[in-house]
Amino acid sequence: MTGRSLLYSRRLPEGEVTFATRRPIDLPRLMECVAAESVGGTAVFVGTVRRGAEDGPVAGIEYSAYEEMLDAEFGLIVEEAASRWPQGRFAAQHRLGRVPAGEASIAVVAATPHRAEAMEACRYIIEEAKKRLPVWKKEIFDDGATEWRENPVKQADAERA
Amino acid sequence: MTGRSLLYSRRLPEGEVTFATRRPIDLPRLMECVAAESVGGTAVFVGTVRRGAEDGPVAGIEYSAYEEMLDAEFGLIVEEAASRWPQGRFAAQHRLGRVPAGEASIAVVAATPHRAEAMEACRYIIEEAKKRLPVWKKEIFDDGATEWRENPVKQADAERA
Amino acid sequence: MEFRNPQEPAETLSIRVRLFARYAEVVGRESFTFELPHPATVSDVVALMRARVPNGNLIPEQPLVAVNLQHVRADRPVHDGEELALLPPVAGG
Amino acid sequence: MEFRNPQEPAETLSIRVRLFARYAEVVGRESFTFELPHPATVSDVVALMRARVPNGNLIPEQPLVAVNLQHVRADRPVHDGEELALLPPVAGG
Repeated sequence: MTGRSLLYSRRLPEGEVTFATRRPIDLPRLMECVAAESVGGTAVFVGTVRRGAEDGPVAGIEYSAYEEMLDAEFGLIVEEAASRWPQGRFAAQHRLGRVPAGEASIAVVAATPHRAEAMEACRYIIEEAKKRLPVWKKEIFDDGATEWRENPVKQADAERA
Repeated sequence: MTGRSLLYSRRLPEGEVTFATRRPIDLPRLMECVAAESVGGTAVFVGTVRRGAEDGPVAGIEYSAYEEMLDAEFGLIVEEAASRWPQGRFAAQHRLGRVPAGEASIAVVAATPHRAEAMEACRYIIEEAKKRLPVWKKEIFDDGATEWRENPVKQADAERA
Repeated sequence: MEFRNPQEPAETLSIRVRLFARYAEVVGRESFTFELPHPATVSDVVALMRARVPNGNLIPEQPLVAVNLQHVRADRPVHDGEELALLPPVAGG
Repeated sequence: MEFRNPQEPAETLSIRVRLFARYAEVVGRESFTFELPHPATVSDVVALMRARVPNGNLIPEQPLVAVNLQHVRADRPVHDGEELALLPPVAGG
Protein backbone atom coordinates (compact mmCIF):
# COMPACT_ATOMS: atom_id res chain seq x y z
CA MET A 1 0.00 0.00 0.00
CA THR A 2 3.07 2.16 -0.31
CA GLY A 3 2.01 5.75 -0.84
CA ARG A 4 -1.57 4.83 -1.65
CA SER A 5 -3.76 6.20 1.02
CA LEU A 6 -7.19 7.68 1.40
CA LEU A 7 -7.44 10.14 4.24
CA TYR A 8 -8.36 13.75 4.12
CA SER A 9 -11.89 14.63 4.87
CA ARG A 10 -13.78 11.60 6.01
CA ARG A 11 -16.48 12.84 3.68
CA LEU A 12 -14.37 12.52 0.57
CA PRO A 13 -14.43 9.42 -1.58
CA GLU A 14 -11.46 7.26 -0.70
CA GLY A 15 -8.37 7.36 -2.79
CA GLU A 16 -9.07 10.67 -4.48
CA VAL A 17 -5.72 12.10 -3.56
CA THR A 18 -2.90 10.12 -2.03
CA PHE A 19 -1.07 11.60 0.91
CA ALA A 20 2.41 10.54 -0.14
CA THR A 21 3.30 11.52 -3.66
CA ARG A 22 6.41 11.49 -5.79
CA ARG A 23 5.09 14.19 -8.09
CA PRO A 24 4.86 17.94 -7.47
CA ILE A 25 2.19 18.78 -4.93
CA ASP A 26 -1.08 19.75 -6.56
CA LEU A 27 -2.42 22.49 -4.28
CA PRO A 28 -5.40 23.47 -6.45
CA ARG A 29 -6.46 19.82 -6.38
CA LEU A 30 -6.20 19.70 -2.59
CA MET A 31 -8.29 22.85 -2.33
CA GLU A 32 -10.94 21.34 -4.59
CA CYS A 33 -11.05 18.33 -2.28
CA VAL A 34 -12.14 20.43 0.69
CA ALA A 35 -14.49 22.83 -1.12
CA ALA A 36 -18.10 22.63 0.06
CA GLU A 37 -21.12 24.87 0.54
CA SER A 38 -20.51 24.96 4.28
CA VAL A 39 -16.97 26.27 3.94
CA GLY A 40 -16.34 29.91 4.81
CA GLY A 41 -12.64 29.76 5.59
CA THR A 42 -9.80 27.70 4.15
CA ALA A 43 -6.33 27.77 5.65
CA VAL A 44 -3.32 26.39 3.84
CA PHE A 45 0.25 25.74 4.83
CA VAL A 46 2.88 24.93 2.24
CA GLY A 47 6.41 23.94 3.22
CA THR A 48 9.04 24.63 0.60
CA VAL A 49 12.62 23.45 0.23
CA ARG A 50 14.78 26.48 0.96
CA ARG A 51 17.72 27.24 -1.23
CA GLY A 52 19.75 28.95 1.43
CA ALA A 53 20.71 26.59 4.22
CA GLU A 54 23.28 26.95 6.94
CA ASP A 55 25.93 24.89 5.15
CA GLY A 56 25.73 26.21 1.62
CA PRO A 57 23.37 26.40 -1.34
CA VAL A 58 20.92 23.52 -1.30
CA ALA A 59 20.04 22.00 -4.67
CA GLY A 60 17.25 19.93 -3.20
CA ILE A 61 16.19 17.54 -0.48
CA GLU A 62 15.73 13.80 -0.81
CA TYR A 63 12.74 12.75 1.30
CA SER A 64 12.30 9.15 2.37
CA ALA A 65 9.66 7.62 4.60
CA TYR A 66 8.36 4.54 6.30
CA GLU A 67 5.44 4.82 3.95
CA GLU A 68 2.93 2.47 5.55
CA MET A 69 3.41 4.20 8.87
CA LEU A 70 3.33 7.61 7.23
CA ASP A 71 -0.16 6.87 5.98
CA ALA A 72 -1.26 5.46 9.32
CA GLU A 73 0.16 8.29 11.38
CA PHE A 74 -1.20 10.95 9.11
CA GLY A 75 -4.58 9.23 9.28
CA LEU A 76 -4.44 9.49 13.06
CA ILE A 77 -3.58 13.17 12.90
CA VAL A 78 -6.52 13.83 10.58
CA GLU A 79 -8.82 11.83 12.87
CA GLU A 80 -7.69 13.96 15.79
CA ALA A 81 -8.35 17.13 13.83
CA ALA A 82 -11.75 15.81 12.72
CA SER A 83 -12.74 15.16 16.32
CA ARG A 84 -11.62 18.62 17.44
CA TRP A 85 -13.20 20.38 14.44
CA PRO A 86 -16.10 18.12 13.46
CA GLN A 87 -17.16 20.36 10.59
CA GLY A 88 -13.63 20.51 9.23
CA ARG A 89 -12.56 19.16 5.87
CA PHE A 90 -8.89 18.36 5.48
CA ALA A 91 -6.50 17.50 2.68
CA ALA A 92 -2.75 17.15 2.59
CA GLN A 93 0.16 15.80 0.63
CA HIS A 94 3.77 15.04 1.46
CA ARG A 95 6.15 14.75 -1.43
CA LEU A 96 8.79 12.00 -1.30
CA GLY A 97 11.91 11.50 -3.37
CA ARG A 98 14.03 14.37 -4.54
CA VAL A 99 12.40 17.79 -4.20
CA PRO A 100 14.31 20.63 -5.89
CA ALA A 101 14.87 23.86 -3.96
CA GLY A 102 11.91 26.20 -4.35
CA GLU A 103 9.36 23.40 -4.67
CA ALA A 104 6.87 22.28 -2.06
CA SER A 105 7.52 19.26 0.14
CA ILE A 106 4.29 19.34 2.14
CA ALA A 107 0.90 21.03 1.91
CA VAL A 108 -1.93 21.00 4.43
CA VAL A 109 -5.39 22.40 3.73
CA ALA A 110 -8.12 22.82 6.35
CA ALA A 111 -11.57 24.17 5.54
CA THR A 112 -14.24 25.04 8.10
CA PRO A 113 -17.36 27.20 8.28
CA HIS A 114 -15.50 30.05 10.04
CA ARG A 115 -11.99 31.35 9.74
CA ALA A 116 -10.52 30.88 13.21
CA GLU A 117 -11.00 27.11 13.23
CA ALA A 118 -9.57 26.75 9.73
CA MET A 119 -6.31 28.37 10.81
CA GLU A 120 -6.19 26.48 14.09
CA ALA A 121 -6.87 23.13 12.45
CA CYS A 122 -4.30 23.76 9.73
CA ARG A 123 -1.72 24.64 12.34
CA TYR A 124 -2.58 21.59 14.44
CA ILE A 125 -2.12 19.27 11.48
CA ILE A 126 1.19 20.73 10.30
CA GLU A 127 2.68 20.85 13.81
CA GLU A 128 1.71 17.24 14.53
CA ALA A 129 2.89 16.17 11.08
CA LYS A 130 6.29 17.74 11.69
CA LYS A 131 6.63 15.97 15.03
CA ARG A 132 5.19 12.59 14.17
CA LEU A 133 5.40 11.62 10.52
CA PRO A 134 8.11 9.04 9.85
CA VAL A 135 9.80 11.05 7.14
CA TRP A 136 13.50 11.80 6.81
CA LYS A 137 15.39 14.24 4.71
CA LYS A 138 18.82 14.43 3.21
CA GLU A 139 20.00 17.78 1.93
CA ILE A 140 21.75 17.71 -1.41
CA PHE A 141 24.16 20.59 -1.96
CA ASP A 142 25.19 22.08 -5.27
CA ASP A 143 28.52 20.24 -5.14
CA GLY A 144 26.78 16.89 -4.69
CA ALA A 145 27.56 16.54 -0.98
CA THR A 146 24.69 15.30 1.16
CA GLU A 147 23.72 15.58 4.77
CA TRP A 148 20.92 14.09 6.86
CA ARG A 149 18.80 16.72 8.57
CA GLU A 150 16.71 16.01 11.59
CA ASN A 151 14.06 18.28 13.06
CA PRO A 152 14.99 19.60 16.48
CA VAL A 153 13.50 17.18 19.01
CA LYS A 154 12.17 18.35 22.34
CA GLN A 155 12.97 15.99 25.19
CA ALA A 156 9.28 15.63 26.03
CA ASP A 157 8.56 14.40 22.52
CA ALA A 158 11.43 11.97 22.56
CA GLU A 159 10.05 10.42 25.75
CA ARG A 160 6.52 10.24 24.43
CA ALA A 161 6.82 6.81 22.87
CA MET B 1 -6.62 55.07 -8.16
CA THR B 2 -9.70 53.02 -7.49
CA GLY B 3 -8.68 49.41 -7.06
CA ARG B 4 -5.24 49.96 -8.49
CA SER B 5 -2.80 49.41 -5.74
CA LEU B 6 0.69 48.16 -5.21
CA LEU B 7 1.17 46.70 -1.80
CA TYR B 8 2.20 43.21 -0.97
CA SER B 9 5.79 42.58 -0.28
CA ARG B 10 7.75 45.78 -0.35
CA ARG B 11 10.22 43.81 -2.41
CA LEU B 12 7.81 43.20 -5.26
CA PRO B 13 7.58 45.55 -8.22
CA GLU B 14 4.66 47.89 -7.78
CA GLY B 15 1.39 47.25 -9.48
CA GLU B 16 1.96 43.56 -10.13
CA VAL B 17 -1.29 42.54 -8.49
CA THR B 18 -3.95 44.93 -7.33
CA PHE B 19 -5.43 44.41 -3.92
CA ALA B 20 -9.03 45.15 -4.89
CA THR B 21 -10.24 43.16 -7.84
CA ARG B 22 -13.55 42.60 -9.57
CA ARG B 23 -12.43 39.32 -11.07
CA PRO B 24 -12.08 35.93 -9.38
CA ILE B 25 -9.17 35.85 -6.97
CA ASP B 26 -6.06 34.38 -8.55
CA LEU B 27 -4.45 32.43 -5.72
CA PRO B 28 -1.69 30.79 -7.79
CA ARG B 29 -0.68 34.28 -8.92
CA LEU B 30 -0.55 35.53 -5.34
CA MET B 31 1.60 32.59 -4.36
CA GLU B 32 3.97 33.29 -7.23
CA CYS B 33 4.27 36.85 -5.95
CA VAL B 34 5.70 35.73 -2.62
CA ALA B 35 7.89 32.87 -3.85
CA ALA B 36 11.59 33.36 -3.16
CA GLU B 37 14.69 31.33 -2.34
CA SER B 38 14.46 32.37 1.29
CA VAL B 39 10.93 31.06 1.73
CA GLY B 40 10.46 27.87 3.73
CA GLY B 41 6.85 28.30 4.79
CA THR B 42 3.85 29.87 3.09
CA ALA B 43 0.55 30.31 4.89
CA VAL B 44 -2.65 31.12 3.07
CA PHE B 45 -6.10 32.10 4.17
CA VAL B 46 -9.00 32.14 1.74
CA GLY B 47 -12.43 33.44 2.74
CA THR B 48 -15.31 32.04 0.72
CA VAL B 49 -18.93 33.10 0.38
CA ARG B 50 -20.95 30.47 2.20
CA ARG B 51 -24.09 29.12 0.66
CA GLY B 52 -25.81 28.33 3.91
CA ALA B 53 -26.53 31.43 5.94
CA GLU B 54 -28.82 31.96 8.86
CA ASP B 55 -31.65 33.43 6.82
CA GLY B 56 -31.79 31.10 3.86
CA PRO B 57 -29.73 30.00 0.88
CA VAL B 58 -27.34 32.71 -0.20
CA ALA B 59 -26.83 33.15 -3.94
CA GLY B 60 -23.93 35.52 -3.44
CA ILE B 61 -22.64 38.58 -1.71
CA GLU B 62 -22.28 42.05 -3.18
CA TYR B 63 -19.12 43.64 -1.80
CA SER B 64 -18.62 47.39 -1.90
CA ALA B 65 -15.79 49.48 -0.51
CA TYR B 66 -14.37 52.91 0.03
CA GLU B 67 -11.71 51.88 -2.42
CA GLU B 68 -9.09 54.58 -1.87
CA MET B 69 -9.19 53.91 1.87
CA LEU B 70 -9.22 50.16 1.31
CA ASP B 71 -5.89 50.44 -0.47
CA ALA B 72 -4.47 52.78 2.17
CA GLU B 73 -5.63 50.71 5.13
CA PHE B 74 -4.46 47.48 3.62
CA GLY B 75 -1.12 49.12 2.90
CA LEU B 76 -0.85 50.01 6.61
CA ILE B 77 -1.67 46.45 7.64
CA VAL B 78 1.03 45.09 5.33
CA GLU B 79 3.51 47.65 6.67
CA GLU B 80 2.72 46.52 10.20
CA ALA B 81 3.23 42.89 9.22
CA ALA B 82 6.48 43.76 7.43
CA SER B 83 7.83 45.45 10.53
CA ARG B 84 6.88 42.51 12.76
CA TRP B 85 8.16 39.91 10.29
CA PRO B 86 10.91 41.72 8.38
CA GLN B 87 11.71 38.69 6.24
CA GLY B 88 8.06 38.19 5.35
CA ARG B 89 6.64 38.49 1.87
CA PHE B 90 2.93 39.19 1.63
CA ALA B 91 0.25 39.21 -1.02
CA ALA B 92 -3.50 39.57 -0.84
CA GLN B 93 -6.61 40.33 -2.82
CA HIS B 94 -10.13 41.35 -1.89
CA ARG B 95 -12.79 40.81 -4.48
CA LEU B 96 -15.45 43.51 -4.90
CA GLY B 97 -18.79 43.43 -6.70
CA ARG B 98 -20.96 40.37 -6.73
CA VAL B 99 -19.26 37.18 -5.54
CA PRO B 100 -21.28 33.99 -6.08
CA ALA B 101 -21.59 31.49 -3.23
CA GLY B 102 -18.65 29.10 -3.20
CA GLU B 103 -16.20 31.65 -4.60
CA ALA B 104 -13.45 33.45 -2.72
CA SER B 105 -13.93 37.00 -1.48
CA ILE B 106 -10.51 37.46 0.12
CA ALA B 107 -7.13 35.74 0.05
CA VAL B 108 -4.06 36.47 2.16
CA VAL B 109 -0.66 34.87 1.54
CA ALA B 110 2.31 35.21 3.89
CA ALA B 111 5.68 33.63 3.17
CA THR B 112 8.62 33.52 5.59
CA PRO B 113 11.78 31.48 6.09
CA HIS B 114 10.16 29.33 8.81
CA ARG B 115 6.66 28.06 9.27
CA ALA B 116 5.54 29.57 12.57
CA GLU B 117 5.96 33.17 11.40
CA ALA B 118 4.18 32.47 8.12
CA MET B 119 1.07 31.29 9.97
CA GLU B 120 1.27 34.09 12.52
CA ALA B 121 1.71 36.78 9.88
CA CYS B 122 -1.12 35.41 7.76
CA ARG B 123 -3.40 35.39 10.77
CA TYR B 124 -2.37 38.92 11.75
CA ILE B 125 -3.18 40.24 8.29
CA ILE B 126 -6.56 38.54 7.94
CA GLU B 127 -7.68 39.52 11.46
CA GLU B 128 -6.70 43.15 10.96
CA ALA B 129 -8.24 43.17 7.49
CA LYS B 130 -11.54 41.91 8.89
CA LYS B 131 -11.56 44.60 11.57
CA ARG B 132 -10.27 47.54 9.59
CA LEU B 133 -10.87 47.36 5.85
CA PRO B 134 -13.69 49.67 4.73
CA VAL B 135 -15.62 46.97 2.93
CA TRP B 136 -19.32 46.20 3.22
CA LYS B 137 -21.38 43.28 2.15
CA LYS B 138 -24.92 42.71 1.14
CA GLU B 139 -26.18 39.16 1.05
CA ILE B 140 -28.26 38.24 -1.95
CA PHE B 141 -30.68 35.38 -1.38
CA ASP B 142 -32.01 32.97 -3.98
CA ASP B 143 -35.33 34.83 -4.06
CA GLY B 144 -33.60 38.13 -4.81
CA ALA B 145 -34.02 39.58 -1.32
CA THR B 146 -30.97 41.36 0.05
CA GLU B 147 -29.61 42.16 3.46
CA TRP B 148 -26.64 44.16 4.71
CA ARG B 149 -24.31 42.10 6.90
CA GLU B 150 -21.93 43.66 9.35
CA ASN B 151 -19.14 41.88 11.12
CA PRO B 152 -19.68 41.60 14.86
CA VAL B 153 -17.93 44.63 16.40
CA LYS B 154 -16.26 44.43 19.76
CA GLN B 155 -16.79 47.54 21.86
CA ALA B 156 -13.05 48.07 22.16
CA ASP B 157 -12.73 48.18 18.38
CA ALA B 158 -15.62 50.55 17.98
CA GLU B 159 -13.97 52.96 20.40
CA ARG B 160 -10.60 52.74 18.74
CA ALA B 161 -11.12 55.53 16.25
CA MET C 1 -19.41 97.31 9.47
CA GLU C 2 -17.55 94.03 9.55
CA PHE C 3 -13.85 93.83 10.26
CA ARG C 4 -12.12 90.62 9.22
CA ASN C 5 -8.55 89.62 9.97
CA PRO C 6 -7.12 87.94 6.85
CA GLN C 7 -5.09 85.52 9.03
CA GLU C 8 -8.25 84.03 10.48
CA PRO C 9 -10.00 81.07 8.90
CA ALA C 10 -13.12 81.58 6.84
CA GLU C 11 -16.26 82.22 8.87
CA THR C 12 -18.02 79.50 6.90
CA LEU C 13 -16.78 75.96 6.33
CA SER C 14 -17.67 73.97 3.25
CA ILE C 15 -17.56 70.26 4.06
CA ARG C 16 -18.28 67.35 1.80
CA VAL C 17 -19.77 64.23 3.35
CA ARG C 18 -19.48 60.88 1.61
CA LEU C 19 -21.70 57.97 2.50
CA PHE C 20 -21.11 54.31 1.87
CA ALA C 21 -23.05 51.07 1.68
CA ARG C 22 -26.05 51.01 4.02
CA TYR C 23 -25.68 54.70 4.93
CA ALA C 24 -25.81 55.71 1.26
CA GLU C 25 -28.80 53.44 0.79
CA VAL C 26 -30.87 54.86 3.66
CA VAL C 27 -30.46 58.47 2.55
CA GLY C 28 -30.51 57.64 -1.17
CA ARG C 29 -27.31 59.52 -2.00
CA GLU C 30 -23.57 59.03 -1.84
CA SER C 31 -22.51 62.57 -1.02
CA PHE C 32 -23.64 65.96 0.24
CA THR C 33 -21.91 69.27 0.72
CA PHE C 34 -22.74 71.34 3.79
CA GLU C 35 -21.88 74.87 4.80
CA LEU C 36 -21.51 75.47 8.50
CA PRO C 37 -20.04 78.16 10.72
CA HIS C 38 -16.47 77.99 11.90
CA PRO C 39 -15.40 76.45 14.24
CA ALA C 40 -16.95 73.00 13.92
CA THR C 41 -16.08 69.40 14.72
CA VAL C 42 -16.73 66.09 13.03
CA SER C 43 -19.70 65.54 15.30
CA ASP C 44 -21.17 68.95 14.38
CA VAL C 45 -21.12 67.90 10.73
CA VAL C 46 -22.76 64.58 11.51
CA ALA C 47 -25.44 66.30 13.61
CA LEU C 48 -26.15 68.77 10.79
CA MET C 49 -26.46 65.97 8.27
CA ARG C 50 -28.76 63.95 10.51
CA ALA C 51 -31.02 67.00 10.91
CA ARG C 52 -31.05 68.26 7.33
CA VAL C 53 -31.08 65.14 5.17
CA PRO C 54 -34.21 63.02 4.72
CA ASN C 55 -33.75 59.81 6.75
CA GLY C 56 -30.51 61.28 8.12
CA ASN C 57 -31.68 60.31 11.58
CA LEU C 58 -31.27 56.65 10.57
CA ILE C 59 -27.51 57.17 10.59
CA PRO C 60 -26.01 56.75 14.06
CA GLU C 61 -25.07 59.80 16.11
CA GLN C 62 -21.48 58.61 16.30
CA PRO C 63 -20.61 56.72 13.13
CA LEU C 64 -17.08 55.77 12.17
CA VAL C 65 -15.64 58.74 10.28
CA ALA C 66 -12.54 58.99 8.12
CA VAL C 67 -10.78 62.09 6.82
CA ASN C 68 -7.90 61.77 4.38
CA LEU C 69 -8.31 57.98 4.48
CA GLN C 70 -7.74 57.84 8.24
CA HIS C 71 -10.15 57.28 11.08
CA VAL C 72 -10.80 60.43 13.12
CA ARG C 73 -12.46 61.13 16.45
CA ALA C 74 -15.81 62.85 16.76
CA ASP C 75 -14.26 65.88 18.49
CA ARG C 76 -11.73 66.56 15.75
CA PRO C 77 -12.09 70.08 14.27
CA VAL C 78 -12.99 70.16 10.59
CA HIS C 79 -11.34 72.45 8.09
CA ASP C 80 -12.80 74.24 5.12
CA GLY C 81 -12.88 72.01 2.05
CA GLU C 82 -12.43 68.72 3.85
CA GLU C 83 -14.21 65.54 2.98
CA LEU C 84 -15.70 63.35 5.70
CA ALA C 85 -16.39 59.69 4.94
CA LEU C 86 -19.10 58.09 7.09
CA LEU C 87 -18.40 54.38 7.35
CA PRO C 88 -20.90 51.74 8.42
CA PRO C 89 -19.47 48.98 10.62
CA VAL C 90 -17.12 47.08 8.34
CA ALA C 91 -17.82 43.66 6.93
CA GLY C 92 -14.85 42.72 4.80
CA GLY C 93 -13.50 39.31 3.99
CA MET D 1 15.10 -34.52 28.42
CA GLU D 2 13.15 -31.46 27.47
CA PHE D 3 9.51 -31.08 28.33
CA ARG D 4 7.61 -28.46 26.45
CA ASN D 5 4.09 -27.29 27.17
CA PRO D 6 2.35 -26.70 23.82
CA GLN D 7 0.51 -23.68 25.35
CA GLU D 8 3.78 -21.89 25.91
CA PRO D 9 5.37 -19.60 23.37
CA ALA D 10 8.27 -20.76 21.27
CA GLU D 11 11.62 -20.84 23.07
CA THR D 12 13.16 -18.87 20.23
CA LEU D 13 11.83 -15.64 18.79
CA SER D 14 12.36 -14.69 15.19
CA ILE D 15 12.28 -10.90 14.89
CA ARG D 16 12.71 -8.81 11.80
CA VAL D 17 14.30 -5.39 12.20
CA ARG D 18 13.76 -2.69 9.59
CA LEU D 19 16.02 0.31 9.35
CA PHE D 20 15.28 3.65 7.73
CA ALA D 21 17.13 6.65 6.38
CA ARG D 22 20.36 7.35 8.28
CA TYR D 23 20.17 4.11 10.27
CA ALA D 24 19.93 2.06 7.07
CA GLU D 25 22.82 4.05 5.64
CA VAL D 26 25.20 3.50 8.56
CA VAL D 27 24.73 -0.27 8.61
CA GLY D 28 24.38 -0.57 4.83
CA ARG D 29 21.14 -2.56 4.92
CA GLU D 30 17.44 -2.00 5.33
CA SER D 31 16.53 -5.12 7.27
CA PHE D 32 17.85 -8.00 9.35
CA THR D 33 16.24 -11.01 10.95
CA PHE D 34 17.43 -12.10 14.39
CA GLU D 35 16.73 -15.16 16.48
CA LEU D 36 16.76 -14.62 20.21
CA PRO D 37 15.58 -16.52 23.26
CA HIS D 38 12.14 -15.96 24.73
CA PRO D 39 11.30 -13.78 26.62
CA ALA D 40 12.77 -10.59 25.13
CA THR D 41 11.93 -6.93 24.92
CA VAL D 42 12.34 -4.28 22.27
CA SER D 43 15.52 -3.11 23.95
CA ASP D 44 16.93 -6.65 23.91
CA VAL D 45 16.47 -6.74 20.14
CA VAL D 46 18.13 -3.36 19.74
CA ALA D 47 21.05 -4.41 21.94
CA LEU D 48 21.50 -7.60 19.92
CA MET D 49 21.49 -5.67 16.67
CA ARG D 50 23.99 -3.11 17.96
CA ALA D 51 26.33 -5.95 19.01
CA ARG D 52 26.01 -8.20 15.96
CA VAL D 53 25.76 -5.88 12.99
CA PRO D 54 28.80 -4.02 11.60
CA ASN D 55 28.50 -0.36 12.65
CA GLY D 56 25.44 -1.29 14.71
CA ASN D 57 26.94 0.64 17.60
CA LEU D 58 26.36 3.83 15.59
CA ILE D 59 22.65 3.39 16.16
CA PRO D 60 21.50 4.84 19.50
CA GLU D 61 20.84 2.54 22.45
CA GLN D 62 17.26 3.80 22.66
CA PRO D 63 16.03 4.66 19.19
CA LEU D 64 12.39 5.34 18.38
CA VAL D 65 10.81 1.97 17.60
CA ALA D 66 7.51 1.14 15.95
CA VAL D 67 5.67 -2.18 15.81
CA ASN D 68 2.54 -2.54 13.71
CA LEU D 69 2.89 1.10 12.64
CA GLN D 70 2.73 2.34 16.23
CA HIS D 71 5.41 3.67 18.51
CA VAL D 72 6.35 1.26 21.31
CA ARG D 73 8.36 1.54 24.50
CA ALA D 74 11.75 -0.06 24.95
CA ASP D 75 10.47 -2.42 27.65
CA ARG D 76 7.67 -3.84 25.52
CA PRO D 77 7.93 -7.65 25.11
CA VAL D 78 8.43 -8.82 21.55
CA HIS D 79 6.56 -11.72 20.03
CA ASP D 80 7.71 -14.33 17.58
CA GLY D 81 7.44 -13.11 13.99
CA GLU D 82 7.12 -9.43 14.79
CA GLU D 83 8.76 -6.67 12.83
CA LEU D 84 10.47 -3.80 14.61
CA ALA D 85 11.01 -0.54 12.73
CA LEU D 86 13.90 1.59 14.00
CA LEU D 87 13.17 5.22 13.24
CA PRO D 88 15.72 8.03 13.22
CA PRO D 89 14.48 11.35 14.63
CA VAL D 90 11.88 12.52 12.15
CA ALA D 91 12.37 15.35 9.72
CA GLY D 92 9.19 15.66 7.71
CA GLY D 93 7.72 18.69 6.04
